[in-house]
Amino acid sequence: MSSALRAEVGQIDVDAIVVGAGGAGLWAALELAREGIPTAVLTKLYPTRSHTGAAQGGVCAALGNVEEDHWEWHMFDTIKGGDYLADQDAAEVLAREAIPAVIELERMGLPFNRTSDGKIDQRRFGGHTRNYGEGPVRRSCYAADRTGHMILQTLYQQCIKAGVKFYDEYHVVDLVFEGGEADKGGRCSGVVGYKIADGTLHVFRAKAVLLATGGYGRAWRVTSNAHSLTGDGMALAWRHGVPLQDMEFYQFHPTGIVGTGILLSEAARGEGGYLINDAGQRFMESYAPKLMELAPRDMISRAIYQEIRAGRGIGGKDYIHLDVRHLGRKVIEEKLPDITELARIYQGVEPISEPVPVQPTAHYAMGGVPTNLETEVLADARGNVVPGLFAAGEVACVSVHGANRLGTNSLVDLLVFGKRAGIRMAQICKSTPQPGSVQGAERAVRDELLALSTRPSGVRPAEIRRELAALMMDNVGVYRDEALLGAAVKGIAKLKGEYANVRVEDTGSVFNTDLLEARELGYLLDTAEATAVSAYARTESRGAHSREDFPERNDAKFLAHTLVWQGSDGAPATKLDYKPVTITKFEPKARVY
Amino acid sequence: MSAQKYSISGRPRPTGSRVDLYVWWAVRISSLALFVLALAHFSMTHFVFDPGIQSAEWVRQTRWNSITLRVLDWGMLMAVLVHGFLGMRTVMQDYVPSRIRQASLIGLYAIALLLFVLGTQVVVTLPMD
Amino acid sequence: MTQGSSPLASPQKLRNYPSYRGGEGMVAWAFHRISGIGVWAFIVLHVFDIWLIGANPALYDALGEFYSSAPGRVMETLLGAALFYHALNGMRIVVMDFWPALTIYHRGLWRAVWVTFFTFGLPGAYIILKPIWEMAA
Amino acid sequence: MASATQVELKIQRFDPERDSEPHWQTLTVPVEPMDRVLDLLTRAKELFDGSITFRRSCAHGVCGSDALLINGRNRLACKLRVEALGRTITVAPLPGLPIVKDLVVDMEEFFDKFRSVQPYLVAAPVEGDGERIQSEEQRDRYDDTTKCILCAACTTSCPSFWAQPEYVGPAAIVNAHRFIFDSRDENADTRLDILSDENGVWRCRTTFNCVEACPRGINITKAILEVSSAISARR
Ligand SMILES: Cc1cc2nc3c(=O)[nH]c(=O)nc-3n(C[C@H](O)[C@H](O)[C@H](O)COP(=O)(O)OP(=O)(O)OC[C@H]3O[C@@H](n4cnc5c(N)ncnc54)[C@H](O)[C@@H]3O)c2cc1C
Ligand code: HEM
Ligand code: SF4
Ligand code: F3S
Ligand code: FES
Repeated sequence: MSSALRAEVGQIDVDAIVVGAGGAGLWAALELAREGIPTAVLTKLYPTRSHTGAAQGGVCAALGNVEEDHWEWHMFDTIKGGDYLADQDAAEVLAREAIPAVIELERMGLPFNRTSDGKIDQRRFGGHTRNYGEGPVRRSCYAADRTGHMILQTLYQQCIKAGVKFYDEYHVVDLVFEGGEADKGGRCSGVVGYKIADGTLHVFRAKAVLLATGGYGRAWRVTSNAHSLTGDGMALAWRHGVPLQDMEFYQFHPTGIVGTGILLSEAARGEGGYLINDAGQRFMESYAPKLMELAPRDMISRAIYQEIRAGRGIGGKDYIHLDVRHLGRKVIEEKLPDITELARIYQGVEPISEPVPVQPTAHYAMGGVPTNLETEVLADARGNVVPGLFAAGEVACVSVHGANRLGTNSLVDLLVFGKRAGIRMAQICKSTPQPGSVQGAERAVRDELLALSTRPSGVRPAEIRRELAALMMDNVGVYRDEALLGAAVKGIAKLKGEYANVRVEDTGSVFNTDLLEARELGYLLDTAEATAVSAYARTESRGAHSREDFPERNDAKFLAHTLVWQGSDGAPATKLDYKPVTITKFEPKARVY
Repeated sequence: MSAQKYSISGRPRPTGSRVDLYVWWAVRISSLALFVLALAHFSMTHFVFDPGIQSAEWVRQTRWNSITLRVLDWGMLMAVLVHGFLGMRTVMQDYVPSRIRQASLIGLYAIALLLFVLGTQVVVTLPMD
Repeated sequence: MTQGSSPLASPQKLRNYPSYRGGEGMVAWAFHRISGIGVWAFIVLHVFDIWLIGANPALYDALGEFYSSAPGRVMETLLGAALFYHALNGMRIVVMDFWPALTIYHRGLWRAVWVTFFTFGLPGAYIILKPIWEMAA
Repeated sequence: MASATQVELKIQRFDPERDSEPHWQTLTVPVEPMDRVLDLLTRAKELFDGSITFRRSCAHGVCGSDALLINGRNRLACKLRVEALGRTITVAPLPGLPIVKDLVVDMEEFFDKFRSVQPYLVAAPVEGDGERIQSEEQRDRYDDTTKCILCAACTTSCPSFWAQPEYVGPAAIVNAHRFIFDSRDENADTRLDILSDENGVWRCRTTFNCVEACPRGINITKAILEVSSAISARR
């Protein structure tokens, strides 16, 4: 009988471990390499296949290459865009350090588009303004419509140059703690990796472990996220007593391809595309008369839902039209080539002559593993850190995005905090002794994986995944209320019960994707639970979290970050706490555009 | 410095050899020569004169009764030896298993040498009228 | 430096590849290679038979009989076709080698090769083959 | 959407722990109007056989995970509409690389070759705190080859690579080209050295399978010929 796991166990000692090789993980690895810290980068995909490569729009930094700009303006936009939930010290770091980070990327070789005098070119992007909201500003640095791709490639190239040691297609299946779990003052001392190619477990010991595993958009049915974005880092930390922060804030991008959710970038509206309902009206005029189609993402997504609910979706169905026909063939083909291609391939629609059906698509997690400005993971609302554990990128919540992220700010987040993570980890590695032996640390997860792969009968993971995705889409989507969220919490608990009986068909040890997908489903259930529970408890509307039963923002009670802990022994999560928002420069105001 | 290393990974260190560069040029240049010479030769032997009349005697008395034509034909032989055999070298590098590749290539070059000798001999020694 | 490779991976067999559905470029290459080898094989023979003019004229003439016979003429036609295609496509390659920007027109160039091939090749074939039915008649 | 039709999906299967040779499995899979081959594979895995193994991630043609041999051509499964393929769809792993399992090939050699061309900017540190200056024309010079997502569709469609797996292959040359023609880079000479031996650019026979297979529409053959011209142009 073959088994999904081989008996032999690898033991690897390094100083630092980076889990995930997207933008955040790669930059951290690069900093560690520069400091000469022995580092292992583990990634379940080849690095160049990380989802950072999907980002098209650009990366904002107040370089002022084409018009006047200041990092304070960028900071303000970030905070206002986030409905004042962003920590302002963090937003300041983001806006300030974006500038040297982008310059450094250029020096690493990133092929930015250029101005006529040879500098990095910049263009407009939703929500980024001049002089504290006066009008749009050219702040987004870009490389054609492949900025994320170029960031990912450039960082990977530099890692090769620096001799970074990669463990490609190693699936991290557990974190190792010594001295108790995170909520009991324990220290993270390593990770357990499952080598996909041959089914062996490897225990990695290190002084510092970075989670850079990206988001969990696959919890929703209609999503712009890759199949691999299953919240692994968040769930693993959660299972070891780390709280998750602000999970109720999940961004829906207004223009996803109907059914699949593949993203049609904001550029379509930036170039002047309209959103049209069944009656042929540009309905945004009744929601954001000034900015129309360029209002922030959360607002447009809500408007689309309102239309659909009022029966004004196209043909009464659950989508509306994105119309670019009036822009003319030339603009469409030259400025929006990727969008045109996506619509043609994935929807069979010709944007030059037909309107494109779109609907909001699950896109980005504002919440995640709480960290301080040095990317150290926090154990509680008082700011105590979990020794040895770090997080950066979409998996983390610093929080710079607050309740709603602005376009391009995610890439900035990766760069700034990925770099900070590497620098901080290098310091820690130099001043800390190696943790104690991690021998046998793989036992718990080995048992879990064996249980998954040897169960003779049970439910297929795909069924649970489908139900979860539908539940999250219907109940934890753009609009929420007590009834929907209550049902979601219950429904997730039920699915978790079924998950305990899930059955994997592939019993081999070589490239067992069946087993790993089942494992990932467990992570999705955890992150979905954290999301639903946090959303249920937040009885206000702010940014992407929109409660119909509580339509107003409530600063008196909820100008605070949610922290939620996993329930013990498989019980639903009930432990929540709130942490005040750091306010330095900008007092919360009503958010009008 | 890592920048100085050729391959951080498993790919064998490139030899930095320029042989294949020269081969590439030789094939291109000889192909230009052949385009003229070989096509002219074929036209001559098939369209200008019918193969039916081209006996050994005819070749000696008519075709090769001119130094120029002999030199041109010999030049074509040289071009073919360069082009055809370097071309075959490429084909063999592709399909002959590495165990016997070296030996086969030596065999190929031996044939080329033989053709050089035979061809040159007949061009030089065949008496003219 | 990575650690990902699989010890059990199984190499694929060369014999599966001809089923790849390549485009014009692949067909052009395959023809070029086959015609090149064919012409090469003929030329090895041909240099040898030319050598016979000096060494053994009688044998050469016997061979010449064959060249002008019906099967010989068919073979000559094929040889001419191979050489002519190879020459034209060879020029197509050389042109792209020296002007890489022309690669976007590689299909057009290939079509031009065939147009030229048939424009000159068909009359040529007629001239070579004509004696066969003249002989028969 | 109604699942009006179904197609025959022929998948090449190989489990190294059971099989000595790959074999074919044929499944009748329901299709929906906008399905791509990746949807079909996913559905087959979910409905019929969880052990069907393939790589995938982004699902919209930007990560390069799911390049496969589909109906005789290398294509990204997530970018190829089922509609365009007829009633029978044949899916096999990329040709020329060792098969790990089913549709998954061992990519290590491929990435080794990529790394061997020094695919990273090498340049002296810059003074001051601004960016390097590069004109729009200088940037356009290498724009095309920056698009590569390392999917391996090109290299594994190349007859020269099938014949000689030592051939560095179009993907690696594309990535070398990206730096050789970047005005900021100072290492072009070394890369040209690396690519000038028997397994470098000279193995390209301008077959154009690579160009035809590239999901990013890169003119790979042009890039290769530009590199070989650069090699022959230097002293
Ligand atoms: C379609 C799309 C377009 C976008 N466009 C923009 C944009 O224009 N501008 C912008 O700012 N943002 C954009 N975003 C958001 C942004 O791209 C992402 O938030 C960001 O790239 C996340 O980067 P990351 O480094 O955190 O993680 P990712 O790039 O997602 O990488 C995750 C890494 O973790 C690894 N990993 C995950 N789990 C495990 C595990 N268990 N074991 C080992 N490794 C693991 C993966 O292999 C991968 O290497 C976009 C997002 C999408 C989906
Ligand atoms: C008549 C004019 C000819 C021209 C213009 C020509 C041109 C070329 C060119 C450009 C190549 C290189 C192909 C590549 O690199 O992909 C080539 C290859 C080759 N040629 Fe010729 N050639 C000619 C005649 C001949 C003749 C007479 C022979 C036979 C002796 C021949 C045999 C070959 C062979 C064997 C190859 C290698 C094929 C391959 O690599 O696929 N060629 N030719
Ligand atoms: S050049 Fe094209 S086909 Fe080749 S690896 Fe890159 S993206 Fe894939
Ligand atoms: S398929 Fe191969 S031969 Fe050259 S043109 Fe492409 S690399
Ligand atoms: S899944 Fe990413 S390219 Fe197809």
